[in-house]
Amino acid sequence: MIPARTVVPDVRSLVFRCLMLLPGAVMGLGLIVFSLGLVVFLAFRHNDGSVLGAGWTWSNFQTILTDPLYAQVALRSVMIAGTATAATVLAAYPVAYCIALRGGRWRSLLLFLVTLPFWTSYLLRVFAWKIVLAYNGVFNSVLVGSGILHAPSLAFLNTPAAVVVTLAHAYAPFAILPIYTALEGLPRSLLEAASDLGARPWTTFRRVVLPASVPGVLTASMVVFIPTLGDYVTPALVGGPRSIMIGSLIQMQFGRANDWPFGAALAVAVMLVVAGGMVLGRKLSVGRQG
Amino acid sequence: AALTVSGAARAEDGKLTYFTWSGYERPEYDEVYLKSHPGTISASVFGDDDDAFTKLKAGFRPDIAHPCYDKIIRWKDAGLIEPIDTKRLSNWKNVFPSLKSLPALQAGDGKVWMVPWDWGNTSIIYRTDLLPNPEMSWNLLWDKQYAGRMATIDAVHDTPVVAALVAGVNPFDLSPSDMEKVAAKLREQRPLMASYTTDMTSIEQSLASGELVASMGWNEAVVALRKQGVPVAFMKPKEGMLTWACGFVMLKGTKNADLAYEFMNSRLDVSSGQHLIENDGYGASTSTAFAAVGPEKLKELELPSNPDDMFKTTVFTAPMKQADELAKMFEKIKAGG
Amino acid sequence: MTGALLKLDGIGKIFPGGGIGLDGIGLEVGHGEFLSLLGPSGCGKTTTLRIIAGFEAPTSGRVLLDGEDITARRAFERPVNTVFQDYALFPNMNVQENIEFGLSLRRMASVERERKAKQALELVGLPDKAKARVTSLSGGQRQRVALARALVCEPQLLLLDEPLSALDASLREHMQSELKRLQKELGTAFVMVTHDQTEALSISDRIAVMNKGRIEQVATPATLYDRPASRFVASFIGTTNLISAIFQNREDTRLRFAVGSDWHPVMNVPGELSLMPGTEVTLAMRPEDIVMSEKNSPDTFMGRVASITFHGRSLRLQVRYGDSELWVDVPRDDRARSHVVEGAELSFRLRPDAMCPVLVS
Amino acid sequence: MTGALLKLDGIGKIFPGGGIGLDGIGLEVGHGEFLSLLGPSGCGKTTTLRIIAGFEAPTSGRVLLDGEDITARRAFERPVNTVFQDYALFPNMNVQENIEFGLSLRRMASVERERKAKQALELVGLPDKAKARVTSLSGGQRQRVALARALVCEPQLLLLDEPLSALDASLREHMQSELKRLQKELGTAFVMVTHDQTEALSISDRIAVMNKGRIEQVATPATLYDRPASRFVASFIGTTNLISAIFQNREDTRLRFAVGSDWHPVMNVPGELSLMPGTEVTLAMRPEDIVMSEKNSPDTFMGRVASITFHGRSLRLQVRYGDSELWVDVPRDDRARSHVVEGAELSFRLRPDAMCPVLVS
Amino acid sequence: MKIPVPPVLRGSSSGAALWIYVALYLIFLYLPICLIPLFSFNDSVQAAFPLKGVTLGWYRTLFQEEGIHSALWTSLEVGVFSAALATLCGVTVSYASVFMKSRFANLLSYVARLPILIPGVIIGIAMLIMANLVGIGPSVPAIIAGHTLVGLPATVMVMQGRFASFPRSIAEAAEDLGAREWTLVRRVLLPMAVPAVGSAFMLAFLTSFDEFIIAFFLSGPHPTLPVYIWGQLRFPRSLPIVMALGSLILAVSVVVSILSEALRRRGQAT
Ligand SMILES: Nc1ncnc2c1ncn2[C@@H]1O[C@H](COP(=O)(O)OP(=O)(O)OP(=O)(O)O)[C@@H](O)[C@H]1O
Ligand SMILES: Nc1ncnc2c1ncn2[C@@H]1O[C@H](COP(=O)(O)OP(=O)(O)OP(=O)(O)O)[C@@H](O)[C@H]1O
Ligand SMILES: [Mg+2]
Ligand SMILES: [Mg+2]
Repeated sequence: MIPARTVVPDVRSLVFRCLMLLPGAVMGLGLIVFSLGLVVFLAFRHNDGSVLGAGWTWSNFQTILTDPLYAQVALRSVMIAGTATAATVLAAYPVAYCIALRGGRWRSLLLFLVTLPFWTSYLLRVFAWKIVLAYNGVFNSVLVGSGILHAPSLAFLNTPAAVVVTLAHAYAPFAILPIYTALEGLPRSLLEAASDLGARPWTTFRRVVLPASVPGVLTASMVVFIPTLGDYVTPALVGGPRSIMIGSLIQMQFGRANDWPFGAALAVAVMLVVAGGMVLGRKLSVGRQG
Repeated sequence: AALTVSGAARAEDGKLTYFTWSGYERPEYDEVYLKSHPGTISASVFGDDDDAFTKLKAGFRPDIAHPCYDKIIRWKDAGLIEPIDTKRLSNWKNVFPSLKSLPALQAGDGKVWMVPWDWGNTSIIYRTDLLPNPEMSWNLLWDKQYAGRMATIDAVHDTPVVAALVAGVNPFDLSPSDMEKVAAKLREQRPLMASYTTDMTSIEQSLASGELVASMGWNEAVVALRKQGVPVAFMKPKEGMLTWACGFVMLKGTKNADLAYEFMNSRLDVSSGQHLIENDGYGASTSTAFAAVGPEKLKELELPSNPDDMFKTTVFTAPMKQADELAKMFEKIKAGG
Repeated sequence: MTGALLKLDGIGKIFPGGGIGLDGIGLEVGHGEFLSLLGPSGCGKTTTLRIIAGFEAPTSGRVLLDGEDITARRAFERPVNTVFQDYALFPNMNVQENIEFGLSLRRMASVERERKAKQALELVGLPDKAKARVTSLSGGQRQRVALARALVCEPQLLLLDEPLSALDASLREHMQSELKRLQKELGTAFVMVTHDQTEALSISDRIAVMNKGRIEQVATPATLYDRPASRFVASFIGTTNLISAIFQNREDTRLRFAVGSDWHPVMNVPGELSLMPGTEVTLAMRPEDIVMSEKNSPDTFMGRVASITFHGRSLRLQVRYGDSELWVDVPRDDRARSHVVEGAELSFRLRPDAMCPVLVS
Repeated sequence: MTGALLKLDGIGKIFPGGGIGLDGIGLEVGHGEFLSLLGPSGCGKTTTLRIIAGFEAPTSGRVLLDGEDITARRAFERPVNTVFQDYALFPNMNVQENIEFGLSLRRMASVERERKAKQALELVGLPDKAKARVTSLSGGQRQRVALARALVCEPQLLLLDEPLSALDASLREHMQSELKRLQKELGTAFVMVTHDQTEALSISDRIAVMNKGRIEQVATPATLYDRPASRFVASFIGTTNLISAIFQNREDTRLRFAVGSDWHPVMNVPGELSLMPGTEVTLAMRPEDIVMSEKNSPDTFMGRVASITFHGRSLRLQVRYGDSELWVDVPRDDRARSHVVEGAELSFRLRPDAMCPVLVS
Repeated sequence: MKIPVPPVLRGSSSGAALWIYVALYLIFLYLPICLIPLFSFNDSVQAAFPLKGVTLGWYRTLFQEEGIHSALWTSLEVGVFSAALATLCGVTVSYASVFMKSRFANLLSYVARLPILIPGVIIGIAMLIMANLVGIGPSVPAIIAGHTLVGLPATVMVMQGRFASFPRSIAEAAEDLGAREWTLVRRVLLPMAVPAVGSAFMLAFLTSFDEFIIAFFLSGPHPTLPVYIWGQLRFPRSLPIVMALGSLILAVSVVVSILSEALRRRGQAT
């Protein structure tokens, strides 16, 4: 047997490969790993008010695990972010479905329409929601005007519900696009096959369309859930005291509480939980695929 | 051991870098300075002096910054600032004596840690129509009757200080048991608040709409609301209004010290102070500025004609010994702990 | 055919863009019949099938099943099932779940369902694949699962859209005989779309040849092969030489024609044909009906072998005669095989008993 | 063949996962030769082609082009071009830009490039499509553009991976003769992968039959058809009846065998063969070599017609003889045609001059 | 003969319900957005009903506010450059992980998706420390670097999906015809991926355009628009001005989108 000679890339190819890897390596290994390294490093330091803290310790994590407040806030954050994610994804699903399967020639127009609101500044959109939900806002005016309420209600603004609605609005395109992508790739013939075998439209949806869109729904949930969990601007502006989330807590450790190591430990804890959830989710969905 | 990250990125010599509250970077405040050094101020802004501290701690090194009095000890302890020689400020003599003598400012040897420039009062703004004859007390913010229709300021030197006053303990030096009392007060207050916020835009809007009947706020907001015809009053609580003051600090190792002195002196000039009062509705730190504005205008702005007298009746938000613990505790309570 | 199972009555389909998909199709399919739709790409085969299945509404015309007008029924209300070209198996279900899908919608007990699914899997020869994921199956296996899934619903009519086009030659041949066997065993009527004429010829009871949204001819394979109704059908079914000729005279049951100046073929003509001498006609001669001849006579012609291709059992010659080119198939055992080389001038004639279609047009 | 254009020398390929793709392939392709790689799915045809093109490195062995070892050369350095199964036309370029792509990389002047592209488009019969978008072309047209794009680079060797598999029957036949014509005209060597044996037989100078990563036989189509080297080749090329028999004796150039108890076929055997009487062998009989016979003699057998399928020019019978089933092709003009009905008991024999391969194993 | 067909197979009741839902959803999306232009013309500092009267005053003030111009300009500058860099990194990282099949490239493609997990304040602090170490300090280039980082996950996900969907044969065909890697990327892969590159760029740009906390830490004398607006929240009278700005951005983006769509259509037609 003649031993093989592998195809050896020449110098030009090697240079090319290095050039292609360079930007990613600079960003990835330089900045991302530095940021990540910093947060992990800080998480295990004592706070003495200095930038890098002093001495090594587990105590930050001990506090997080032992003080019930953090579990409580984490639970609340997961509830709010989870509700917001569920609301966003559920509300967006029929829209993505409609664009993907019924859109026809209106498809690109509809896609454009759902991304357009994104062009205004986020803070402006939050303010717009305050106007809608406020005491004398659009919502209350309509309800009072139509006689449903006698006096304007305070129950809209400064509640977790307001956070959920605002987030569901802000993240709409992030939910619609992945679901749209998943459904758009669904072969038409699967729908027809189901109908052909006697499935009514709702059965077809439940047993064929929905399972096919699971990957899209998972992606959508992830890109909505992770950023909302860490959000602190929206709760601060529309949420009231009952909506303070883990993101605000992390933020404040780096700000007025001046305890960077503790903030870093909180961040690491959240990252671990989210990453664990993601791995679990992937395992489950891969398991389903066989 | 305070490890500071080197401020390698210092602006080039001859150009003063100034780190201030958003809005105070406008050239109108620096007419005198700019006359002799046109176009040589490079300003960065912040919306909260705690965020500013974080940014400095991470290594940002301007020449001058603009924190408030209650943060001075923290900034000093972090080794960020250096004493300012008041002898080099020709306008220092015009600064109100009560401000000059604020205890935490003193760096000894005629030097100060901060040159006061702006100040203001914090109290309860309330709707006179919806809340006709309230008891003149901070206790209003604990009145269950108005649950959900009040707001307070999301800052350690405001709400927790008031809580301490209401609890009857010294806000600026809290023993562990005092701390517990403050915490209890704050816990009691949390369910009553529609929001904790620093966003005056929202507070004004909510007061105007009647969603809020009362809120902690600044004197300037009252003026703005009245201008729009909203019936509001600025309470004079029996425990005393809060007074805050902010000013300039020189960051350690500045290479533009001469310019910095010139800049601060320019800010203590009449024109600068007058613009601050007339444009922003806050107090200036110099008597000359107050004299230039005139009593009618001052009254309209809810400002006293002689601040030195007023300072005796208000609570100055000074540095708190337990600032860090208080901040942590406040954050936890806001989050429901 | 009055008792037809399926009757298409003047079905027309104009697509939203204005494209004409079908142009007034009439078709009947008998009980237990195997009918193929054959035609070039884009002729409307799939559209016809989709209208029968109910995925597409016709712009005009009616669909009758067992005499009942089902034009207005939705797909899931029709006792018709489809085997899709791309199989359209549900990727989120395993083989058995796929097969049981249709039954589960009929609220059949799960024991009964399982029994039926098992039976169906045995029928298509995959009894051990019940729990397999459909993505792990090969093309041929998927096709059989698709078939089982449709058959288990016991449709009155099974529609198949190019069910074999994705398979390679040997698997394809195998599946053809499987399909035919199944259809006979079950007695279900099959309507199959294909664009492969060999497949259609070998598998169907009748074939409908379509072209440009119309049906050109519906007939048994043999009739279609021997008596194409039009030039299009003649050229589409099998390889055919279409030759212009002039009718000369009749000799008993045989007709004599003139092609070019020196070739006067004589042939049996299937069916009745009354022609005036001198009429111009087109003769459709199959390559296997032209044979080498040794003697030179009026019914032979001299042609030059332009190319030879090996087709296994026979050699296909491209023979130049005058300006035209003819395909001639020579069996490999032909004694004259050794003469056949490129460039040779040889003498050919129509096989004496060849029956060639004559198209007057 | 010492002056071979391409020489594969002990090429093996083990995939990273441990799967064996190729198992020591040796193959030579001459200048201007048309060689087909034929074999069932997964046998390693595509892998062989990819190794020749340079997309895949072999695990062992060498690739020689014109005597030079090119095993270590990158794809873009090899004077070899490929026509991909899915055409792989660049969707962002029009037809002409696609064709000019390879030339533009050779820094050819744009006038010259345009001239060559035009010429190539004429060669493949698409002179008017130069400016068309590739997405607007039909399958057959795309295939021709892919061909033009590869040919315009004037490769020494052109590789084609199932270039016709996506086309329908009539277009496919047309493209086969086009390919053959082009290859002759240009004198370029072609290596084509296919799994369609009819295609391979009709188009190739030589065929390499592959199975499970090995080459089973390389030979001309006729040799392959008449003298398959193995059972696998025999069954893969054309439809073949593989029948166990016992050699009895030799009569001049003809051999006599015994099949079952009562059939003693006599046949011409191609090539030399020395057998001991009583040896057990496998006979490969083509369906067209079994014919109906009228008299009953030792070299005939009685079989029952189990099924009949219409194949156009002939009928294919499935004939049951003893326990086994034989395929028999009956020409439609056979005088006995009327006897052929399902269930009939008929007498068959091997055609007297049939040459059947005999496999000893 | 034409036999009329009953109109059953088209529009079902569930279909109509779906479209009604989509219409309602669009109202949900646009209701708050429409308020922005509405209140930008309202003659009152209070963004509340009832409207007080129509004015162009806020727009006039907007044109005079130096700070907001410079903030908008900084935001655009940062957005464009960081989106361009993020797209460049996204393209190269995805190319490497899809076509180069090296472990390192795969690792990079995972690392590049991590920033979605890291809280902004940490990225801000880390980047500020980094900027000081490098010597550029808080400045526009520093914000660009920070925003490139947060834009990266989206661009990598989009580009990787696109590249992975190309048939393997396309790259091989180019190589077969004599193209080296660079030619392959420049003349085949990138032109084929233009829509994906566009949407990756867009996502990165929008992320940067809305980002606040990292921009705060990294801004020197030139704040970005969100930093500016955040600072201005203390001044109620700047809200209508910001709304005027938002309305202008909205109007410009509608016009730009319509133009680019029209261009795309024309490109397709020829
Ligand atoms: N949804 C549609 N909109 C517009 N035209 C269509 C549509 N579906 C099919 N057509 C057109 O109708 C004609 C018939 O299409 P059909 O799919 O029935 O062809 P086919 O015979 O199945 O062809 P193939 O063998 O290629 O599958 C074609 O010209 C096609 O372009
Ligand atoms: N990249 C790969 N990794 C692992 N195994 C592979 C890879 N490519 C091919 N194989 C395996 O190598 C064998 C030969 O594959 P190849 O693609 O050459 O088959 P083929 O003869 O072209 O088949 P087909 O007719 O289906 O195209 C197959 O068993 C296949 O599964
Ligand atoms: Mg079709
Ligand atoms: Mg292959």
